[in-house]
Amino acid sequence: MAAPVSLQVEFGGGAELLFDGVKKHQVTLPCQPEPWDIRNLLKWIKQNLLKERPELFMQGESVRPGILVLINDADWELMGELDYKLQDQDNVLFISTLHGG
Amino acid sequence: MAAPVSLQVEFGGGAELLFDGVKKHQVTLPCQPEPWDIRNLLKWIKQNLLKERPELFMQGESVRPGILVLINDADWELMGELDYKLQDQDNVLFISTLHGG
Amino acid sequence: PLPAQASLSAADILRYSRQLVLPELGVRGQLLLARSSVLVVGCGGLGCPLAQYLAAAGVGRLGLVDHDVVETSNLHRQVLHGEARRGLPKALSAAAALRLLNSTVQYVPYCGALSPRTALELVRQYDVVADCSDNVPTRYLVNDACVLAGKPLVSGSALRLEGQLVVYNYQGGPCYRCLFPKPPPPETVTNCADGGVLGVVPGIVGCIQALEVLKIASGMGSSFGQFMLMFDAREGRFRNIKLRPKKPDCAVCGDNPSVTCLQDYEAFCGSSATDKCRTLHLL
Amino acid sequence: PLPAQASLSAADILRYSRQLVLPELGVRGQLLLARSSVLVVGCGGLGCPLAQYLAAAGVGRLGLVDHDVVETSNLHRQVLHGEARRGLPKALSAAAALRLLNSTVQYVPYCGALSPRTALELVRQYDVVADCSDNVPTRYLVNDACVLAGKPLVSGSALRLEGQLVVYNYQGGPCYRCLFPKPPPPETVTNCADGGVLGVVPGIVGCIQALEVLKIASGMGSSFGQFMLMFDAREGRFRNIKLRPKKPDCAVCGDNPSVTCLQDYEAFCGSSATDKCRTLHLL
Ligand SMILES: [Zn+2]
Ligand SMILES: [Zn+2]
Repeated sequence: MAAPVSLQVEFGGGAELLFDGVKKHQVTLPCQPEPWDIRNLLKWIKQNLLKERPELFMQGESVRPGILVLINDADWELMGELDYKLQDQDNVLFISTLHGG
Repeated sequence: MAAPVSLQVEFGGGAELLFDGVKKHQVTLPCQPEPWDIRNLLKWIKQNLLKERPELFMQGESVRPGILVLINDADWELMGELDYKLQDQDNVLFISTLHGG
Repeated sequence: PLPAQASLSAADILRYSRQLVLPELGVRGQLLLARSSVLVVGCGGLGCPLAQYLAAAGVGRLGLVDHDVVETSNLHRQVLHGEARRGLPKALSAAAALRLLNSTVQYVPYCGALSPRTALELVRQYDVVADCSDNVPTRYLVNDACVLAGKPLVSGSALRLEGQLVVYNYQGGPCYRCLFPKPPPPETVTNCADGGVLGVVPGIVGCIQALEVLKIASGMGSSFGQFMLMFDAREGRFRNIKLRPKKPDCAVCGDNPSVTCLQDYEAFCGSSATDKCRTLHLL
Repeated sequence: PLPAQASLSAADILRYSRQLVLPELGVRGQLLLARSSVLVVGCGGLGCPLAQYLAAAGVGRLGLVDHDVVETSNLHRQVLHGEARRGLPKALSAAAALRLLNSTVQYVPYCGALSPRTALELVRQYDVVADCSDNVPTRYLVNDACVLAGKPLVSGSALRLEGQLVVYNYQGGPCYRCLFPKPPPPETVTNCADGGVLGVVPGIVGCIQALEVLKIASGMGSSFGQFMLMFDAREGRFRNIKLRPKKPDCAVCGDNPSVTCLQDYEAFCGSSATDKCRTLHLL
């Protein structure tokens, strides 16, 4: 059993509008047999935080194109993407890219 | 005996010009009987890093008016000023305030 | 503040439509901006972009203080002035440029240095003060006037490739003297003429000052009441520094202030507020 | 680059004196700026402050692209345009305003949208490109043209109370497609008309874009080749985000690119680059 994991989950660039406009969420993921990774976190977010229109946030098991995932202020591509194993106190930021000028 | 202490010492706002223009210094303070505090660090800087015109940086045993001391991105007044006991890996920033516009 | 308007005109709604849709501002915030008056101390590298964005956003009244005239060496950073305005007082040049951008704002140019004789009465007429000055005596003068008049002070500075910003005397936070009870020795102070400055660095700081003024004036509130923003342009790095709280023993905002009226700040600092060569030679 | 000057004129030395004294720039850096040409794609909320500070700093040539005309609802953030220029093409309005600030810079206005037919040849004529556009198809178009022409791309964006900045295709770093191989679904894209924007937010981002262009053009180098600067105006917080490196499988900058000439970006993105109502209705 993996221990519970506490995270700061943040949304920005407009992605927070899918989460009642709240940018910062303190999240504690429950114990589960396998360790928590981003893939599981996304499922958990979809079930627990995402209120409506999941297609504006997710596509399949990943985030939709145009959303960057940042783990502790680094691009998730540098960290293993969906397979990154979450550590206690990690900061995970989902940011919608802006196009206005 | 206190263990050696490794610090990042930074200078900015023009204070770096008294230190060969180098803004970031990795510093290891040697073992000594009592713990290292900012008072001792200032003495050590004066003896080891400060090349010339110490009066532009120090006044008595403290920094001159117009220089802010920041310990891990917080004003040293919040941390005990000269008496703050340095921890390994602390960041200490000496910043000269700017007046230009 | 200026007299309250009951509602926005159709022309205002069109002009400000892109910011009216922001829930953080909205019509309520825009009406607060329209009532608010901002005193800009210094129409140079910081004051130009600051005044530009405050005028564009629809602040009600902008006071523009500067004792200097436009010179060629200003134009690399003081973007409101133009080649044709060289020799004109900066306060007039700025007001003329701003009027072309937004003629519905009131502009009040003051051609002269802020002085201890007049500063307090002037500051009392405004809701928010922006310190865009370039010298130490003026920074203490503006601070003390803001404390005595009870006005928030959005203070920016820039030199070489660095910038700093703090909001003083705001919501119980510290004032400039809480941080700097003693002025720096004059020989340690570098101005833009001697030290140089990349023009866009005060551009960035002045824009951020404008943002904080707008947040205060519209009721959003500032994040820099007890924080300093430090900017290193070479590294492209911003840092938010946690500052000390207001000090009970502060000479001007403390529990038993010794400064209860404005003083001689040039003598206090040992330097001039208006000379090109700033250190006072006292002998 | 433009032809090299052997030295600065007396007028240049006077005008740029405050930045010439910076050891990081100096006469050498100023001469590099004078030789450099910058293409500004979009003369709106980002392009106005960017062009203003590039002109003031003495860049040699500024290309100014915009297909739109000045409207009242632009004036809260597009500070180069004025009330009297409403109805004029933005590229012409910007060039006219900049000429008053620094007549020694060459301004080349392009009144029309950047198009896949002409973009590559245009980008080839410049040393650095600044993406100040406001829509997704143009961002892919500018990116691909910069990759094919081998030019660094300083890209800014702003919406509501947030801003973002990255330098793409710079010193072996990633391009826009490396980060965003697929365009966002059109229904997820918000523009400034719908979402709103506080005018000074693109002001801040545009100034920082200008800083990075100046650092690249003068040889100092940019810090954002593999970092994104994120700015939250409400919190007053900047964050530097470490990005992925260039991707070997990128469609345009990778080892076996599938994009070797410019394409139909409106079809690729399912949205228009010039309409006010951006989503293409394909049925
Ligand atoms: Zn005080
Ligand atoms: Zn690529």
